[in-house]
Amino acid sequence: ACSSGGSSKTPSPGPSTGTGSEPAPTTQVKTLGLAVSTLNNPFFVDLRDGALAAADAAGVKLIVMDAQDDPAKQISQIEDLITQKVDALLINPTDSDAIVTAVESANKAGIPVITVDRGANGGEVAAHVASDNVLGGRMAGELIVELIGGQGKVAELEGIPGASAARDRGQGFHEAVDGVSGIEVVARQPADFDRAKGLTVMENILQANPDIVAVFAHNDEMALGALEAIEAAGKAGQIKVVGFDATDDAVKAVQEGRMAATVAQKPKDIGRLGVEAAVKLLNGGQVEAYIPVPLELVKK
Amino acid sequence: MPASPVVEMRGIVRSFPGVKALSGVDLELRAGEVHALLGENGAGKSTLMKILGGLYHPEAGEIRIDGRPVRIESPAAATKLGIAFIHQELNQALHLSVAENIFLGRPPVTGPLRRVDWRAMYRGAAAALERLGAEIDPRAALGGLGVGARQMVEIARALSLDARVLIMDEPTAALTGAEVERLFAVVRSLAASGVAIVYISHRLEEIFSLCRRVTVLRDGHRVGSWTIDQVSPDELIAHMVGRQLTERFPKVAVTPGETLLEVRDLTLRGAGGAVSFSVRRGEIVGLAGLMGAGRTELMRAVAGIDRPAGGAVLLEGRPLPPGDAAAAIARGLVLVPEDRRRQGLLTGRSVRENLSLARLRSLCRLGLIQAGAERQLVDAYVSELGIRTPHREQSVTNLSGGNQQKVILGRWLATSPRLLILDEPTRGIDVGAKAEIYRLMGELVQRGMGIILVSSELPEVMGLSDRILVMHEGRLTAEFGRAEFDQERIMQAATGRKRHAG
Amino acid sequence: MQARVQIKDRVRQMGPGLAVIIMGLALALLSRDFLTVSNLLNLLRQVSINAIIACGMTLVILTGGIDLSVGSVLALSSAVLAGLASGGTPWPLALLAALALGAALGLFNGVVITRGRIAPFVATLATMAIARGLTLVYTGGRPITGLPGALRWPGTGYLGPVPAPIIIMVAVFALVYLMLAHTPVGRFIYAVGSNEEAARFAGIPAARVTALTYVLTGLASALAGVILTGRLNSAQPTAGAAFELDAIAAVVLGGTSLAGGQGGVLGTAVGALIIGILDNGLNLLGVSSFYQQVAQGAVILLAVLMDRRR
Amino acid sequence: MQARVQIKDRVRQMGPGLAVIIMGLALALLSRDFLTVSNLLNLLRQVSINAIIACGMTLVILTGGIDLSVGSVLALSSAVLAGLASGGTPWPLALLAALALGAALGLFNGVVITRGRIAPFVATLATMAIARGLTLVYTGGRPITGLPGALRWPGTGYLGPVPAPIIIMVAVFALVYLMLAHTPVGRFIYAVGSNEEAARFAGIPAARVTALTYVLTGLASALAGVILTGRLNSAQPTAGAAFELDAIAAVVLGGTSLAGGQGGVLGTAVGALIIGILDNGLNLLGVSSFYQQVAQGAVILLAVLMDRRR
Ligand SMILES: Nc1ncnc2c1ncn2[C@@H]1O[C@H](COP(=O)(O)OP(=O)(O)OP(=O)(O)O)[C@@H](O)[C@H]1O
Ligand SMILES: Nc1ncnc2c1ncn2[C@@H]1O[C@H](COP(=O)(O)OP(=O)(O)OP(=O)(O)O)[C@@H](O)[C@H]1O
Ligand SMILES: O[C@@H]1[C@H](O)[C@H](O)CO[C@H]1O
Ligand SMILES: [Mg+2]
Ligand SMILES: [Mg+2]
Repeated sequence: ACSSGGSSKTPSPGPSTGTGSEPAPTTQVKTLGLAVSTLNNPFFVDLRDGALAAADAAGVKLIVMDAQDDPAKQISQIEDLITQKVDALLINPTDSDAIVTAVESANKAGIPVITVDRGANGGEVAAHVASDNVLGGRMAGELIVELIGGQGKVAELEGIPGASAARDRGQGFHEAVDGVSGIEVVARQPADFDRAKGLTVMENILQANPDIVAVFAHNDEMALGALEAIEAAGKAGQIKVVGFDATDDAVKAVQEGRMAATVAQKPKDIGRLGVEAAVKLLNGGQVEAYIPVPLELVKK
Repeated sequence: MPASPVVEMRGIVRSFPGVKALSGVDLELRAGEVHALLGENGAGKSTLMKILGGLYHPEAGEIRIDGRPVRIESPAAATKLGIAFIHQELNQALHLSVAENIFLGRPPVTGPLRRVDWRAMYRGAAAALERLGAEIDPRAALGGLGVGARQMVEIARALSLDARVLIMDEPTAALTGAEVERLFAVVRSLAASGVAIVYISHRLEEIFSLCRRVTVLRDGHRVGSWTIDQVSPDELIAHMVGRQLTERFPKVAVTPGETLLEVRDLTLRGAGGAVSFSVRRGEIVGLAGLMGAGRTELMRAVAGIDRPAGGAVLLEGRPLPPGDAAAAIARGLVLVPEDRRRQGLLTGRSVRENLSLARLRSLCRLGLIQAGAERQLVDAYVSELGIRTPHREQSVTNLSGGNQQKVILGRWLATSPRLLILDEPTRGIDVGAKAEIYRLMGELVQRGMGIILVSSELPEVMGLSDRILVMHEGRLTAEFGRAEFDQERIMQAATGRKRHAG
Repeated sequence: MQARVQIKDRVRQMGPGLAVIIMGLALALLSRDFLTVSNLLNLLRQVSINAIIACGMTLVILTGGIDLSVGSVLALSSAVLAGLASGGTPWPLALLAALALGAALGLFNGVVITRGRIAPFVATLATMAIARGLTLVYTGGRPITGLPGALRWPGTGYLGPVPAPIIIMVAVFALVYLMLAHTPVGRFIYAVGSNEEAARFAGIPAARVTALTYVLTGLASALAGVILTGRLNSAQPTAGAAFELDAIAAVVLGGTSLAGGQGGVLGTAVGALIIGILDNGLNLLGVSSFYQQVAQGAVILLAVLMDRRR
Repeated sequence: MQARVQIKDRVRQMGPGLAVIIMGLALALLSRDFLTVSNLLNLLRQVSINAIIACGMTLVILTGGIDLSVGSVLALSSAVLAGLASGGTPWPLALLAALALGAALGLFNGVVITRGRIAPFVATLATMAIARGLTLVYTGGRPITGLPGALRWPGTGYLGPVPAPIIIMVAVFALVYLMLAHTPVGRFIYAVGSNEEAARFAGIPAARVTALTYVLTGLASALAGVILTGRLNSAQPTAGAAFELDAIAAVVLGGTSLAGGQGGVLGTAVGALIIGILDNGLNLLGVSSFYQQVAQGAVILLAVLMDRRR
């Protein structure tokens, strides 16, 4: 497709959405911009919804842009937000390095920046709201070690190669399992954070390694795809699946006992805390440079 | 005449899958001569010339230029050797301008940066066209021109190469009388200045008026070479087809029946006046006119290819829906188009698929094409029309030009039409096949079919028609009964010099 | 003699088949798991979605066109299927609606291309964006779950030992093969692709034939969407992204010319197999994900080159 | 009469320009921010990367080809640029290497297509996969940072008040325009695209001309990669994904025919502008991201339809 961006609103009765053409500075109503890496993923949809709800509650406008995981597009969108003279920017970078130029542009325009979920590796950032992906990966790894008693073959479904979340979660996971002598990660394949790919890749992994006892997927979408493959292969319950994000589908699967666990990042909280920090800043308040959002292991 | 030939081809052999196109052919060209190359469709004329033009490589044999043996690896190499080629099938860059086509591959350049010199190019193109007396805008896009004009551009291009050897493969197929005359004047002056010219044509009159020597090919063999005064037309025909042909235009006397086609006040989009005429069963109506007179446009509207601006076409008294070719075909009115490459051939598809295309629906049972019935139909037409092809699955693209034409003709005959419109049906067809088509036309009218024959060859129209309509600038300007046929008067009506009562 | 030529033609048609056989043999040697019944069924099931889309795509490409919207059409059909069925619409109705939607989107493509005279690439690129946008609007960017069991069958069911997607795929190919080789409409498709003007002179309704190929491709995409929905037990807003590339690759690997008029669905089946075997094989061999893409590109080149050499 | 033809040609070439003007006027009315110098410079800077790639793509499409590998070539060039420069290679050398790599990948495409006689779609699809894989291998899947300041200039610098990407873009278009309109090679590109056989018969080295267009497109992609690297202050392993579609859309919106032989880079500039204005305008208007895709598809259709109507 071509490209996308722009202020966004859920189909559900949406909270305030800015129309960029209105003069912002003179009136009382402040406008925030939120640049999200992608809205094709329930995780970020939740993040956005949390932010929208918080903006509504605080009586500020929130313009949302969706970069569809393209860093170049994200920079352009942030430039467009700066053109509209938003009062503060919430950025969920597609990549922590690639975003620096945009953060610098915002700095130059005197617009405060808050990063959410992923950080920026340069420029001045007023606050960073996130949970720790490396830690989350480690939590998942440790749970798997515990669930299979430190013994057995394990598979890992990786996110989009090169994406920071994939790197960090993988790193944490391996920190947890690599040292355990009884555990062998026999398959490590990317399924691009995508449910359909999670399904086919898992099907193939099962062909070569029918004796796998656990799977760690870098997100819930892939975990749910893998779950379909496992159940179709008649191995329901024999393989522990751990995902990441705690999306509604995944939480349901955990409650039904089909999935072992998912690492909850509470995206709604991330969005909400980001907006609240921005509002506080605009009202002349002080905010912490790092606002952690605790991770939580969702188990049955 | 210099003693040693400019070009000598010795023992040239070339075959294609299933076809031996040339089996050891010799040809000798001398400076300053116009050398005719004759033969039936598929005899190997174009193949021999494509070898000289660097398009094909011979499997055996030798080519000498000025006595020195050469290998002609590519068209570019041929050009370097001074060989220019006017191809039988127009092969041009339709999106580019006339001038760019004339200077294709060698635009004039200027300045240290070797920029294209557009002014020089337009000037050069205008000059080349001028020499042929062709009124064509050098800046016009070639794709917008008719076949005739495009043919002229191709000729202008070859002339502008200032070659020592000029190959002309049926250059006049799309030209009319006046243009042919101008072209001949140019060819004669080229020959006088020492250029060696190979001239391929199926029009014997042209051969006798233009050429000094003639070489005849048959089935990939050289039958012989003669100076033109050594042979008569009938002898040449006999050499080509291997037998005597009796009558040139075997006119069958048929008493026309009731009216089959009636065209009432048909007006075309854009231009021309309202045209009315009719055709009766068993009648052959000739349609004469100069290039661009609008004959093709009129016939396309009659056959439902284009939607006319107004008027009606009635077949057997019932009107045909305007602009609906499928309905016309279903009712038995078909048009065999003039530009077989663009409007006829399914390039890359087999002879079988090309032949059966227009009557597939009637070959079906339960919605499925009956393979056996289709094969039978195809084989029948391949043999009836004498189509030279190794088998019916051959891609039409690989057939010789004339045989492609026969395949297209077969496609339309296979629909068992009641009214057949033939637009330049014998363009590029050899004498034997022409006679075959003429005989066939006679047979068809005897069976009660009506035929409209559009042809730029006046002798053909006069030889075969019961009635001749003449068009000029989109209007019918005259009508002649067979008794009144007269070349002079028809030409006058065609050029609009004198109006004749319609 | 005719027989010889025909056999040669067949061999040419089967050209890429060689690539399949070589790849199959190599994988059988390299991985114990490749040549097992269960893996082969698994492989075919994975191939089915791309193969069905590519089957429709073959028709479009035979007319000289292209359809970039297949992935989005799949996603939108899948979303509507899941949305309706999980919202209480009886599943046969939901199924019908999804397939009709696919055909309608195809018709939209066909009409824009033939009546609007817009290049297929542009027209279907636009439809791709529109359908994807509508999918996101309809789903709100979230998966739709809660399918009735019946709708899982096309993705996960069996007929005897054979997975349902394989059966559907084989049926689709058989029908389209029959149409192309043995019905007038099939011949018309080749005729339009080979020389549209000549086709019109022969009284073939070229515009309608062209539009039909897009309708059938839309239908095929929707059908693939039904299978995918069953397999994932949900509709995904991002489903089908970049599927057009895989489908086109399958068609072209199978020897169908992008210029139109030349090729057929048997080749496409083989092309889809090549792509599927590559995915499956590289996974089985545990090739590092970074090198997988390199290997895929290289094998595609080799397969086509090998085809040219003969 | 001659003048008339030329003017008509110009008007046709400028067809999509109308769309730009209409869109511009509409946006100027709807948003105060649109018609400001700062936003227009901003817009042009955003457009530059796609425009430069599309400029190369125009050449390829004029020959009747297509290049799907542009995004991957951009990514690999960007990675090598950043990898070398951050590893201590003097930046001019790194820059040279990146551009040479782009040209080399283009040459690979060109050779595979002309010597290997592989359809451009397939050949460049394979290169797309290979170059993406190599990018991942080279970067280990991680962004590469630590660029010397000089390499930020092409992406973020200025010449007077004008952003560097805009200057580079204008220079590229000027050069390519001159080449197409006023050099023999430029005319050969049109000739090959219009009728390759006729071009060959006329002694034009069609294979070399074709290959050249891929080399230039590779070079353009690498150059776009240099700008992007500067803008992103890093090389991203996933950079450039799906860029080929935007570039092709720009070319086709600009009136260049996918069949080859017809069109030019002025149209492409306008096409890239249309796409850029759409992105920028919809952002400024605050259209919801899900509806943006729908709007984009619809506007593309309208723009092309409008073009057809005149
Ligand atoms: N590329 C090809 N592939 C296969 N067969 C070919 C090819 N070119 C020519 N032939 C065959 O070679 C024979 C000679 O063809 P050629 O074109 O030389 O005939 P021609 O004398 O020029 O006929 P025409 O008067 O119809 O133009 C024919 O049987 C033709 O079918
Ligand atoms: N040489 C040409 N240059 C420009 N336009 C032409 C030329 N030839 C034909 N046309 C266009 O085509 C129209 C009618 O041509 P048409 O083909 O119907 O004539 P025709 O009598 O069949 O002649 P032809 O022998 O060329 O087929 C003319 O009015 C003119 O617009
Ligand atoms: O945390 C998010 C989600 O897990 C998503 O699935 C991929 O990107 C990550 O940053
Ligand atoms: Mg010939
Ligand atoms: Mg005519």
